[in-house]
Amino acid sequence: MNQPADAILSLVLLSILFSFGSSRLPSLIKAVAFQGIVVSLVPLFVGHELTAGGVIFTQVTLLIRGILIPLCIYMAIKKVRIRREVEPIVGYHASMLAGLALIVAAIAFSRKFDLPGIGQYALLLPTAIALLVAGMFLLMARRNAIAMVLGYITMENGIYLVGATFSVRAQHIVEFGILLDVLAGVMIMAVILQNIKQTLDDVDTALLRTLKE
Amino acid sequence: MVELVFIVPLVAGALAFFMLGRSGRPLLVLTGAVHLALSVYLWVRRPEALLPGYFGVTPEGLLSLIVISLLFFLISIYTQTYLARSEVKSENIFTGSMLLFLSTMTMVTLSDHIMVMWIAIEATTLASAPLIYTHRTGASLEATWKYVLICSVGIALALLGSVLITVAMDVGGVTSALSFSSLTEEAKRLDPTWLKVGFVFILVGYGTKMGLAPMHTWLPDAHSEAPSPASALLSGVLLNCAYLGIFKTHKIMVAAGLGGFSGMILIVFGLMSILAAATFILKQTEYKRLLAYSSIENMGIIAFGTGVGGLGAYGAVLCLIHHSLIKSSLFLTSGNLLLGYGGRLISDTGNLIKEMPRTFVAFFAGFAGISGIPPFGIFIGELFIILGAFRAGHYVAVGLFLLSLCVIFGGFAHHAMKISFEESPKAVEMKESITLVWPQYGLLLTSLILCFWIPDTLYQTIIQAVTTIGGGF
Amino acid sequence: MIKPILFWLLAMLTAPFFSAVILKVKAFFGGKKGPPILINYYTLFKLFQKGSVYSHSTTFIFKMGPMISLGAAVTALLFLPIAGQPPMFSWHGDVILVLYLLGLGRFFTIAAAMDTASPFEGMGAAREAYFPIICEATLFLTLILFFMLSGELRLSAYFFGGEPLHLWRAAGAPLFFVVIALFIVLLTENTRVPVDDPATHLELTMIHEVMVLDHSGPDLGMIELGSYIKLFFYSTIVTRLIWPYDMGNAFVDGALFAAAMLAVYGVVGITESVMARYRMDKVPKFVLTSFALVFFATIITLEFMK
Amino acid sequence: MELFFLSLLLIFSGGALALILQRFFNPMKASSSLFIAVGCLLGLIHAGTWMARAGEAAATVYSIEYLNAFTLAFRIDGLSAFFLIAIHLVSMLAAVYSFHYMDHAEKPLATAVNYFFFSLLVGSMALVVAADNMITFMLAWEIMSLSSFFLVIHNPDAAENRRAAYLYFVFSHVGAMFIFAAFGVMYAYSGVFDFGSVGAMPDAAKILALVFAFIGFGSKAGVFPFHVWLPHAHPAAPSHISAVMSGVMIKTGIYGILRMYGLIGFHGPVFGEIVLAAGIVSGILGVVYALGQHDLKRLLAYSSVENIGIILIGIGIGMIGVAADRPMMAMLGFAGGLLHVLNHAIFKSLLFLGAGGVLQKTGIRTMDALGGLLKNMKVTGTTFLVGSLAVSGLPPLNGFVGEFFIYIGGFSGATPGGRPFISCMAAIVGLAIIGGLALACFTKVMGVVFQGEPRSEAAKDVGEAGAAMRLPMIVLAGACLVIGLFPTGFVLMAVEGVSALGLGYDTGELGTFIQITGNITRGGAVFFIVFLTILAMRKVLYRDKTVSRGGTWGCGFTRPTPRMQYTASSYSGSILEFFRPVAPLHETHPPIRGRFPDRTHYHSHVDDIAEKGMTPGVVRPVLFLFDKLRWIQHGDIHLYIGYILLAIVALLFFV
Repeated sequence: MNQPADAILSLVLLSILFSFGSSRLPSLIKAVAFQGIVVSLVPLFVGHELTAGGVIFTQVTLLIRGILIPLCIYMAIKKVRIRREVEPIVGYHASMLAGLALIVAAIAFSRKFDLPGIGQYALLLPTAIALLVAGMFLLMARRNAIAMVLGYITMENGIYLVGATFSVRAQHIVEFGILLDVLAGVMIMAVILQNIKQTLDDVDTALLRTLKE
Repeated sequence: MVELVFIVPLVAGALAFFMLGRSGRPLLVLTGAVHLALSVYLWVRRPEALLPGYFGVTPEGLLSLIVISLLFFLISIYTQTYLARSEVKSENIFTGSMLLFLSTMTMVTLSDHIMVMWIAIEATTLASAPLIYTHRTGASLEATWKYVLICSVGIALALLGSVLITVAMDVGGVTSALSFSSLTEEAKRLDPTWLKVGFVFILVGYGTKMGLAPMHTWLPDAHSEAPSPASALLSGVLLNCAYLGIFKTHKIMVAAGLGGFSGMILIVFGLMSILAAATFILKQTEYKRLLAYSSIENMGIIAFGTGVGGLGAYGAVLCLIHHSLIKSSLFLTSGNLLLGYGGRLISDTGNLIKEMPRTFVAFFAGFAGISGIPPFGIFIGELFIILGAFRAGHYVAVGLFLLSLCVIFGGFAHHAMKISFEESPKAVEMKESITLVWPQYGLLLTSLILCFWIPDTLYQTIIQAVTTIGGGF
Repeated sequence: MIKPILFWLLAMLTAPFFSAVILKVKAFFGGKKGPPILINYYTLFKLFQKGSVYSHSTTFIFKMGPMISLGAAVTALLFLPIAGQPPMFSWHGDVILVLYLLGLGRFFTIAAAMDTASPFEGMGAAREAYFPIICEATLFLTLILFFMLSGELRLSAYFFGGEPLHLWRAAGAPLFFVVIALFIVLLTENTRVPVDDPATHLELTMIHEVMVLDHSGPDLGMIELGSYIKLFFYSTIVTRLIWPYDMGNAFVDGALFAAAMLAVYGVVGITESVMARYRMDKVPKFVLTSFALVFFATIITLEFMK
Repeated sequence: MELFFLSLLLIFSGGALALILQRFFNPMKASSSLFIAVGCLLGLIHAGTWMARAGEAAATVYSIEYLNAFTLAFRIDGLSAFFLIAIHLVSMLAAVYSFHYMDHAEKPLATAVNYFFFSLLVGSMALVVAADNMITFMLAWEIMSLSSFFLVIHNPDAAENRRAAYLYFVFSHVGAMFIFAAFGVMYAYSGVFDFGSVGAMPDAAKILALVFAFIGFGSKAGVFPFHVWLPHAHPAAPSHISAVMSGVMIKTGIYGILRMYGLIGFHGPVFGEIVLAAGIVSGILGVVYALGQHDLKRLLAYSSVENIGIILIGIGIGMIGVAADRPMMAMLGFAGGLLHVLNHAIFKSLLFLGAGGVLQKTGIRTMDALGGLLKNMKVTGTTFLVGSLAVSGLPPLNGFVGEFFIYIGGFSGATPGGRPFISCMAAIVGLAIIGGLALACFTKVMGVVFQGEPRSEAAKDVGEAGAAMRLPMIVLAGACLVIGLFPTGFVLMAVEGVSALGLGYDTGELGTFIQITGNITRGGAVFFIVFLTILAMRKVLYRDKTVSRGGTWGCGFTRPTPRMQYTASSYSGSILEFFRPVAPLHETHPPIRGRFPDRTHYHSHVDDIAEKGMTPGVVRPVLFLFDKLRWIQHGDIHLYIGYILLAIVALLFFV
């Protein structure tokens, strides 16, 4: 815990618990935004020496992950004005417990490997794994379509955190492409959310089960 | 120069979004033609890319590219009449997305960089999402939702996989570019464990997109909800693009001497997909879903063949090409059925041979072809895969393979007979104009010709592609 | 070459006489005087005198029926060593040919019956088509047994001269079963009691007699003659088995053979007089016993020869 | 070989011509059937000449490059040539026949398509027996199946035709899968496609391959219990097609079995016994079911199952002979089987063509509605009679010759001691029973369809079939008689075919064969002499006698009507009673009750146990199994994503 990076990463872990526990979408979005900001800042502390391009790119990432993406979703909710809360598949308290278990597991699991470059950052890998799985969890445990999208973003953040520390860093252009893809994806999802709201007048995915055998 | 092939449709697509009314239609055909010309040029000259390391001309890429190009051209012709006959809201979005879709898929076939490949494949998802939502119905909305979310999640995993491959690089101390070509050269030095993990993630990720069971769940919904030309593209070439990702990674695995591992995984997933397809083909009620599941089956067959390697891999590539040709023709035909009978249930159809004789020819030929009956190419592909599998000694696997093929044929033939010969619930008054049948005929004829005569250059390309994954004979 | 022909002609000439014996025996058991011993010759003569009436329904098959059945019987006789004398023809596999020739005869008898469009004749035809199936099985099984014993596939190898004795020596007791079985086959193939009653007057219960209802004049005569010869054929086989000896002198052999034949015909007559006709659905069981017997015999002999 | 390909060219062009000329009905038929017939004639000449100089010339080989790396290889040896003769002979006559038979001028397109696929079928059959590597074989094989499918579905308006076509399609595809498997096993050890160079395989693999091949080819040949499609498909097709399908197409299955046996060269007794057992079962059940049919063409189809059984008995005896190392027995069995292939091709196509004539003139397939046709259809009836005699295996016709050889072969195996005895005994008794049943079956057909009085208006005063239809029947009937009386040449051809199996037996025993055939000829001659004498005698007896005509003697019943005649069902009733366990007979007839009973009726049909067993035995379990799996596509996206996670986790265990 002697690294500044680890300090903020621990906050990220907290934010996971928070996002599991919060029943209200706006707070969920805030949590995700926070994660976005953190994961895009991490590279500043970690590993590779910073080039000018690196700095610029970090700012761009910050802009997109931390502000634009959450904003899209926020706009979406604003437009559709969720009236009633959608009951999750896994309740909030259960989710919190699951979150705790998850974090413990992630830390335990990540002790197994020692990866070149990030050896000294105790929380980097655990956080990444935790974010990844947390996203998956949200995707499976929330019937609210918006929550699911947020889960997807969480996942993306996790993957970014893993990627942030390896050779991928070398080529910002590629990174940027990935970022754009994610952004576009989220935008399209936002559009779909609006359409869902308009056609079904609800964001409960339980209503989206007509196509089956 | 290479990049031009996907830049052209990109620009055209962007343009199309602003072309109101039906003015976009000619642009489709025009771009298709130009694209075809460019791809042929690429095929002949095999030029260097402007951004080597990011893009590059590979044999497997060329194969997919030429198929995409040909299909898109014919489909764009069909689309003219289809759009005229069926009411499509905001046509400009449709045409625009079609073109963007084409551009992104082309990018997939030309990308040599792991991440660029990922970007392109994710982009295909985004570009095709509006196509599925064309009809603006609740069902199509649901399909789009599932398509985008499931595929994005899957592909996110593929991204993780790609990242893990870079981990394998760092652990192995490889400091080459992230391009498939250089990785294949360096493969031996990559860290095997991380490489395996990476492959697993990539397989599951791109497998989701390719429609391998159990990640196939989005496929029948999307393919049945999209308008037929779009379904034809989705089923005909999008799946190939996803397969390309797996193929290239498998290439690295083989080069790293882990071919056995990846091959076995491919065989298992292939069998699972075939079985899943059999499950849902047997009692299918909608013909477009039927075709979608048959796509899953064929993807399973291709994965199986790739996993088997040797003669099987060659057969797999043949199956890949012919499946694109035949399946897209079948989807276009399903468009005719929809226009003619007005319902998507198999029970709405019937007596096609009398109601729409020309469509019947296309339909039944397509059915025979997709079931692996000559004179269509899938036959030869399956033959090679089966023989190859026996040669490789996977007796149990190939036994399951054959049995499930029998089951699938039983189910598919049952529906095909119903559609073609049983009494029709209502009389059909639809003019089978040339453009509604000849694209299919063109595709089928291509498959028929390729079953008996493969141009030498094509053959050489296939062999080049196949040998890299330990194929050949 | 002369002797075979002589015996062949003799056989055909005496065949009606022998079957008259059956009538005599039956009459004796019935306490009647019975018809003259030459009755069958009179019948044949009478029939050959007459003209014919043909049904409107009939075709040329109707006329071919009698000829082919007679021809088949006569040809069959050509291959059979009568009274242990060499037959006119004999080669590897002639047994099969003979059996199938008789089958040909049966085919045309049935076809001729079906030709008349008469429900009764159809009924008879159906039965005529049914029962012999089992007989053929029995016969071929017997053939396998004989082949095992003699290693040859020709009638003369079984019934010429002292050959039957060799069969007995090789097989021994099991051959009794075969004799009984062959006797049953004889009764069935020639539609005698208990399979069919030639003397009955109710068409519904007939087999052979009903099939020839519509034949008249010479046609009927040929059919009669054919049936006499067929009966002679089967009885010869049985006779040779119960009288397997060979004296070496043609006349002596002939005489003894005739005596044995009389015995066999007599037994047929006795059976007819002491037994009643089986119900039609009982007949197959009766015939099947013959098959069972031969099968039994074959298996036992197989054990012997091991 | 050039001649061979020329004939193919003509045949295919005949088909193409039909499509081109479809506007003009008669010219289309004329030109198409002419081309196909001439093509077949050339093929016949080619195969015949090959046979003629078979002694000195080795097998003819020819190969084309295919898909850059492979070859389409063709090879004509004795076996191929033998089958080619049958194929081309029957197809030629069928083509001639079709000219008058296909008389639906209102449906020119359907007719043209029919001609097209007919030519495709003929050509592909020829290619199948000429193919010399796996690719070529399967290519030709599948095209054969496809084209015959379209011929079966010629008239899709009738529901039973559609069902027939579906059954046939599925069976042939599944069969093909088994053949794939058989080839796969071979390829696993050889690594090459050529039939010529099958590598050394362990016995287990050999048996595996042979069993797969037997199932695959058996389902085409109509071996019980894979025959289910056959009695449906053959009646559905036009009669000349039924003739080709029943006469020769199913024989390609036999060819496949023989070819595989020759290639794999497994000489243990097991496979021979399997084949023999299958043969006996198919033979007996086939003819029993045939007896139970009311539909003429269905009956003929079942009789094909029976004859396939006989052929298999012959082949089985041959294989057992090989296993027991008794060259004579082996040669006799194989030769008999092969000869029966040719014979059955001839008389079965003859019978189907006859049935086609009846169908065309009366429009009836139900036998119990026919009757007395012989009076008006002299040629058809007489040739049909010849065919019936032949199919019953009676001398002096060709049916007898093949069975005779099989008998002799069986007997030569029936010497005491040794494993073959039991098999041979079963074979001989089985053959005897089959013979008797066949006789019963075809006396029934003759009697009910062609003799007696017409049972319905439609059957009254019909006309004779057209000339183009009569000619083939006459030729075929002639062929039956010729082979029946002078079989020597044909037997030698069969022996030539057997020698292609590469059993290593020198055809030194030819003497025996010639002797046997000579005996058959002599026997026929003797019978004919006797018959002619009797004929003369009859003439004498009937000189200046009064011959009058009257009604049939009704046994005292004064007003007999055609409806009183014995029907097909009543004729076969008692025999079927005997076979009830294997052929369940269902009868429905409301009993007559009351003083003034109302009309009653009688209906009966025989169940094919294989067909009955198919649904509960195969179809339902499969459906059940896969129904259980359907829930995975339940529409809930959460679980869909769960699947992805599951897949990842599962795979990570294997890393």
